[in-house]
Amino acid sequence: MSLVNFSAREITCKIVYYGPGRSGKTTNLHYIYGRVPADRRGTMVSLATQTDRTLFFDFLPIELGTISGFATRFQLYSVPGQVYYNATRKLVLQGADGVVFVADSQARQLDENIESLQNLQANLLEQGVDVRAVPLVLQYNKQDLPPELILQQNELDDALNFRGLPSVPADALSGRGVFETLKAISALVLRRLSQESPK
Amino acid sequence: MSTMRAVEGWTVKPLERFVNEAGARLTLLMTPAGQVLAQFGFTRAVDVMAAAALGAAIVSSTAEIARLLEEPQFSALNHQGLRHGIFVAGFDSPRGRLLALVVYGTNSSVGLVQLFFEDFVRDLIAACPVPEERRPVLAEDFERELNQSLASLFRS
Amino acid sequence: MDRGADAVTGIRFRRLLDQVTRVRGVRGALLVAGEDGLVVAEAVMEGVRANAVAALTGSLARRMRRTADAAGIGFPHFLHLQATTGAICAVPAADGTLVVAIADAEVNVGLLRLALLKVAEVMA
Amino acid sequence: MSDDIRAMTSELARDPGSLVFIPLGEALRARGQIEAARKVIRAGLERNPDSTDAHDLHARLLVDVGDLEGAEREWSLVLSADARHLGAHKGLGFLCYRRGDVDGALDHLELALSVDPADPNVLQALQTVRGVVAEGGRSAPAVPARHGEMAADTGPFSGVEGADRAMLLVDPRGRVLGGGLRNPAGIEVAETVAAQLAGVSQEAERTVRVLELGEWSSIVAEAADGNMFLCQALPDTILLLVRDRSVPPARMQVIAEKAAEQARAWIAGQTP
Repeated sequence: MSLVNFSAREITCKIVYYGPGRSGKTTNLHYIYGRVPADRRGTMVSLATQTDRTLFFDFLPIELGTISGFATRFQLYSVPGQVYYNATRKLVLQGADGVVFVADSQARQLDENIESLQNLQANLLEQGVDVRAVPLVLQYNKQDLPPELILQQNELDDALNFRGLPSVPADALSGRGVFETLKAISALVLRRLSQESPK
Repeated sequence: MSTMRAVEGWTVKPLERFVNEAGARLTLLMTPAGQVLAQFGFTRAVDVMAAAALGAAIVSSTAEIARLLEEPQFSALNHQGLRHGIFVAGFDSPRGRLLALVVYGTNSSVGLVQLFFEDFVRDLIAACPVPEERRPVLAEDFERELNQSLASLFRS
Repeated sequence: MDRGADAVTGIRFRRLLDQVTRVRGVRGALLVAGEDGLVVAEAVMEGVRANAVAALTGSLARRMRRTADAAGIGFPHFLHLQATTGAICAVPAADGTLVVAIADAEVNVGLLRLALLKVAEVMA
Repeated sequence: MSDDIRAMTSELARDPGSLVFIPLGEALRARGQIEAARKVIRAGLERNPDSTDAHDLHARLLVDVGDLEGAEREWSLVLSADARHLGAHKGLGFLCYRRGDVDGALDHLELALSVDPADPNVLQALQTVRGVVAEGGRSAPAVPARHGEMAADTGPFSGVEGADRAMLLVDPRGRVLGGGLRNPAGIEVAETVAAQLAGVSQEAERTVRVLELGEWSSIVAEAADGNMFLCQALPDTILLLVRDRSVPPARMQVIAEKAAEQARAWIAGQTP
């Protein structure tokens, strides 16, 4: 749940990057960390295994700027993608104001994407949250790979995006689509704050 | 010259009293999702957020261990270092569950922190206002400003 | 975990503390983990907050140790805080524990001191 | 102690380039042999000009002899090599405070605290400076020019046994009001002990308040090499008495009561 301080006019929102293992969630955060001026981002915290895979979460706070007179701050988290880390995924998901689902565009990863999306729904439901009520953006990462290996945006939309959510083709390593994804999720999350009594 | 900062004003007095009595170096009051309500002792806002994220993670992971062990939720945790101790605890309030992360040095002790933490929780519960209905925060036309902010953030 | 051994240790501590509570005017006696300010064992009257006595006395003892160190008079082996309606006495025992007593203001400090030192000696 | 000094001196003689000159200088300074310490440090610095700890010690020795500008140069040099040098920040904080630059003092002390959050001297100094700020006083505070200068004034206790070496009157912020205190080796320790006493008084107040024991009247500590007796001469003024173990605490209480009475009269006389 976003934290709004009316007297200091500040908003803090929690955004979680979700998706299967090695789909590029941490890469999104690293790219943002590298591009955002130092005075507008905090320490990047990574709880990773020896092989650099996310163990618990990666965390990056950024200062978005002033919106409608509110200093707006986003806390970006990424969860571990591997199936067996579901317990920690659930913990990181607690209180999320928005979710970016980072899908791996490779055709052979389609089942993992679907499984992870279902896992997102299940974990939210377990916390009493309907996935339809949470701002969600899909990012189709690794679109830079050879066309014969990947699915195109329309194909991925058909397979994963039956609710017509915003979706962004991306190549997080080079940064393509990272900004658009953040922009899309920011707009969705903040739009809720501009509407009446969101629950 | 105060290093105290509260997002929600009702937390200030209880927090002031607690840090004075317990001799805490740093204290963070936050939600289980890691959103900070008040802090004392941190000099950079960003370090606060990293500490809050990690503090919330400690609490939620031990809660999960408790669940696996079929134990009731742990009420507090203490890590004792050579020069600093870290005390993390959760409690229920009219605002829902809240967490506190306390860092103390050699001029305090886990006993003192625990002792005054009980008072801190009592003071907070007494001071906590009944949560209001959430109301719209941002103007309808916030998106132009959002685009500008994001553009300047990415220098694009 | 050997619960039987724990119980025996608990009884032993309790017996030791009883030697202190026998002194007239003593409201409670405790073994305190000095650095942490936590109760290890206690024998206190109703209404005495053992955790508060432990935390506060542990802290005061640490502070007095630093002061004595700064003054160059070595490690304190007896501490006595006198207040208008009560008194606290503490003696360090083995392994950083403190034997602590909380008492009425008029307690015989000489007797209490001896009782505390005796318990500390047995523990060592 | 002298054995240590002897051992370090011979080690330095064997290896003149050794860094043992720093602990040797510290040991000599602790014994009050300031000139000998300066000599050792100057010689050591010629061979080890990059040692920040040696420059830090040199700066403290310069403060000891009243060369504050020289000390400031030394500590600035240390910071240019190591921006997070604890000793240099403590030293410069002290110098800023002396000349009334409270903001500068706060900057250095807070940086010092970030290097070692557990340093009791830094904590005490910060408390003192913040106290000055809270009182709105940004002008030059009254601080002793040198260690022990204030403590040499035995005003409140004239005529009381041990007034200049075993008795202290301290304000709630840990500043010496009168008396003097030397450790068994004869070294002046008034200011260090006074800084600790402010904390003791706060501890005692907190203890009696939480445990509902009324007002605290005295604290006795019996230690291996002496006894300590502490009481409140006035509501906000602590009196400390230190005696060797032959003086029982009960007798110390009698002496303290007499001294407290004199201190009260002395303080009343100081108030315009």
